[in-house]
Amino acid sequence: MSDFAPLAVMLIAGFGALALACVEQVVAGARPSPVRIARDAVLSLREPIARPQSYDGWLFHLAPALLLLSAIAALAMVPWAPGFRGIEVESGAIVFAAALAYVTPAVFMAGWGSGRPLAVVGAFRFLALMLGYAMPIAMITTAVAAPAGSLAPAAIVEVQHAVPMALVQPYSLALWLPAVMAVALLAPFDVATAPGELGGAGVFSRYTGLEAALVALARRVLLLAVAGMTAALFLGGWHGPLLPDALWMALKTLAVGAGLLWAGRVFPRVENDRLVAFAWTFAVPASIGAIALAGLTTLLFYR
Amino acid sequence: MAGHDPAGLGLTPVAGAEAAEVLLASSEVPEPLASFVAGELARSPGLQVVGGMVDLPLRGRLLGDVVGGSPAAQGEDPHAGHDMHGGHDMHGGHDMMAIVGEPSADGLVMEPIDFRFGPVTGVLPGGLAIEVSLDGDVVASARVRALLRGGVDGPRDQPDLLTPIAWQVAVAVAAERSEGAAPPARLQWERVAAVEIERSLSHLAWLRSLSRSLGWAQLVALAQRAIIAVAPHAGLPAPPEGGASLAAAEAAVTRVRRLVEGRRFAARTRGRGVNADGALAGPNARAAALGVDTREEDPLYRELGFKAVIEEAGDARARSLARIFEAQASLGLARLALERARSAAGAGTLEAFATGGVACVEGPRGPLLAVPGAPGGAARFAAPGTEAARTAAGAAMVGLEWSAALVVATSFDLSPWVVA
Amino acid sequence: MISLPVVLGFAAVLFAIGAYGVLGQTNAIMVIMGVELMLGATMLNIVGFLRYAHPDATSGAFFVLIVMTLMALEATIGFGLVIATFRTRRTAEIDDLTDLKG
Amino acid sequence: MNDVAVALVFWPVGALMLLTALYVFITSSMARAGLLLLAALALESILFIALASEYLGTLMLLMMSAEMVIMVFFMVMFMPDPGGLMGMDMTHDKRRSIAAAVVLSVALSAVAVATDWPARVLPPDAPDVRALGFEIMGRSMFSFLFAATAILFTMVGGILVAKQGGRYAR
Repeated sequence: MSDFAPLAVMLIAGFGALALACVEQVVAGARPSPVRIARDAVLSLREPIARPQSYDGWLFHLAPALLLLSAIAALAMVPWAPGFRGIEVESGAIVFAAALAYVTPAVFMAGWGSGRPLAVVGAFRFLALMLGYAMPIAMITTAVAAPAGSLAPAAIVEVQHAVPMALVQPYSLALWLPAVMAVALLAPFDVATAPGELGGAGVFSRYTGLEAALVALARRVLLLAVAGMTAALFLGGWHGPLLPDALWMALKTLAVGAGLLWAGRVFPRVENDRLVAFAWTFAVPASIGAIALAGLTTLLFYR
Repeated sequence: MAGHDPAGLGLTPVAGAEAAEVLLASSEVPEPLASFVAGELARSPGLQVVGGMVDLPLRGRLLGDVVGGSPAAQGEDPHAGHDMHGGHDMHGGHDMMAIVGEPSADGLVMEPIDFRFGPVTGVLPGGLAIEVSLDGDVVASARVRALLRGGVDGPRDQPDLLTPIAWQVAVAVAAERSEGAAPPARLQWERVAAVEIERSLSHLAWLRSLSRSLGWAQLVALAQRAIIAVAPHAGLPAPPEGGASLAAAEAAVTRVRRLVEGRRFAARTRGRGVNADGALAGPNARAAALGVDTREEDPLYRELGFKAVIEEAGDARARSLARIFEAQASLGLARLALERARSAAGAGTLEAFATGGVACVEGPRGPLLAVPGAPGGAARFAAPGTEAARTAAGAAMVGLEWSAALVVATSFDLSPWVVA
Repeated sequence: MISLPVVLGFAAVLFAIGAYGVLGQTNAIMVIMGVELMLGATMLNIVGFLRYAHPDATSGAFFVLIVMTLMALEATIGFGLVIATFRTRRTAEIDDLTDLKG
Repeated sequence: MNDVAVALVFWPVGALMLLTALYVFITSSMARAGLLLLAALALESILFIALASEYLGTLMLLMMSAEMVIMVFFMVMFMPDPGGLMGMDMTHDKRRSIAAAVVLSVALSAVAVATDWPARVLPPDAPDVRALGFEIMGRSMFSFLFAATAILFTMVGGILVAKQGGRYAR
């Protein structure tokens, strides 16, 4: 891991977020225009920062920073190429889950600090949802790490040189996707930032100026991290026949990002009580089963 | 804002009012809403309220004199003290240590969260507000209020500006009937076409706001495309080629209908907000197999082979299905009416709807009655069933989680102009 | 630079702050938070020993896991009790819950 | 990380941890108290990572975030003035508890400084995940199973205790 890895992660965060914004426009049917996105972002910086009349105002102003910090920490764990494997940490997959776990306090601080009843309702909804999906995310991470025998994402990608994990453990992917979409506030599960229903952008509706730009950047970096880790853990990362490694990883990440955004458009928002019920009654026991099956497949095929 | 594609005007619709920079209104913004807009939304610097820019281009030509200029709204002013941004009343301190109140469903006593789902939201038509008391995220009590027009079912002198054509047809028919003059047949057929097209436009605009509350981007886009296809015909009975593009509009509405009938829509709306209140009218009643469609007695419609759309379930899904089937059927009726209008000649029949001087037209939200005023005075209007719809919407929200409750409230298609 | 006594000193102060929370607060939930801090201090102790005194004592590392689960268990049962008392007495102030006092 | 880096990380993070831990009990707004506790325990897990037990630190980071936000959730539900607007002083015999805490910290740190600990220093980045894994599956398998069943019983027990009508379905 060279000394420039953190800088590289920042660059990937910036350009990746821009690329995903264009993908978002394409999925929504509009013509992608990165210049206009960048200009809007810069323009929004000139707006004054909103001051909510709420007692815990500084929680409100701390939330975007924590959200961006947890998004970038999650992105840092994604292995992009054999040459650049992100910030190499021995238990990188667990650090990815730990980083995603800090989206919950960030959303709660934003909702609570903004002082509006609907935002507080959105914050509580997200908290209930994350309680349900905290265990599946951690369990599926270990289930996927079982064949590789190591929690480092790069090792997990190495073990998928023959067959991607999505084919070996399809059930893990099926449990991973809803959990990860819920964490990254993506459409059919965007109970906390439900536009229209919770007024404006729900939990984040009171942000203007720099904080609104930070929140928008953080949400796209979160989508980038989630799509990247899904590509790395389940679609074989940089393994691919012809193209160079990094290109494969970029293509897979953008494909997963576009797929998640498309699913967001095509399905109506799922109600929170159904989501939480699905998490506790099905996702948690199934993820425990997934670990057992992963152990079995590891013994049968990988040892 | 039925009929015009905001993207076409170089504007992008925004989820909530806070993030908006331009607020487009289809007519001048009436007083109580204007004060709200000035008070609440003046915060975002560049907000301009562009009123009257998008006036439906139909008033004068088709139906004679225009009824009463811009609506002098006498709705009671929103008691500003209790609005959404007035700090979070949830934190009201209690002197006693113990929290008092009646226990909620799971036996725990919780402080209710009271707020007003404001008049300007991305979901409900502007001017309609819901005062909600949440227990956790389940609705404990809800009351729908319109800030634009105080008014009861009884006769009033101001029409509902969301469906102007239907009201003006009712006034014209009432005036003709009181003078006993029969309008030319061609005009009668054009009126039928105009009312039907406005009905499908109103239903599509309502479906767009419902799909926004469902958070379903695909249905919003399809509804928007259907509205853009239908809108050019809204104003005048277009020249002959109008018939052809009406078919394109019908195709767009069919695509929307397929989604509304699908499982994804049913998952969010089936079995929610069941209401079979006898006093309901229009699609809300027909969705519970209660109401009657006044168009069935109208000889003109009978000639076009009109059959009323009746659903049984009476829940949010049945109301949606009833409205989307009507929207599609209306386009077919409009096409037939336009063909007859071109071929018709001579005087039309007068006794089309002789109910003692009171003209009745089936508007998108139920029958609209118009009583001709004294010669020279303004006509009086009545829309039975709107008060019942308002109380039914408030009652149906109780006990549901907030997102489901909002979907149910939107499914009653209340208009801020006539709702009390 | 950093030696064992420094780590143990930090852990001691953290433990004392937790004790203050337990002794000084009247609300049951704040007491539970005090206990969480005291358990956190014990974990810091063990990690200090792991790093500076007994690096090969993996049973120590395992014991940190046990203390971490203990934190979760204690909070769970604590909140269960708080809900139960709240349901009957409508308050979580421990000063009011003195039925067993002689 | 070499010694200088550990020192550079340890002192500021440790001091910040103690400060946030203290503020947990000083602040009047309960939401702030919960999140300050989260900050204190997150900083503590950063200390773990600095002291070369990286897996424990990461695991603690993962666990603490959800747990503390639940705590805030409960406080908001069950406390009369969660926003802290009334600034109620929710403490009893404050002076004695402060005295007890000071005495306790002085005594414990005296013990920590006075005794001479065996000085065997761990190489900075020793692999502890693998050793921990074998420990759990090897020698301490029984106590790990005990911990697992304890978690299960607590989940069931917590719900039964909190259920309306208590354990005995009256």
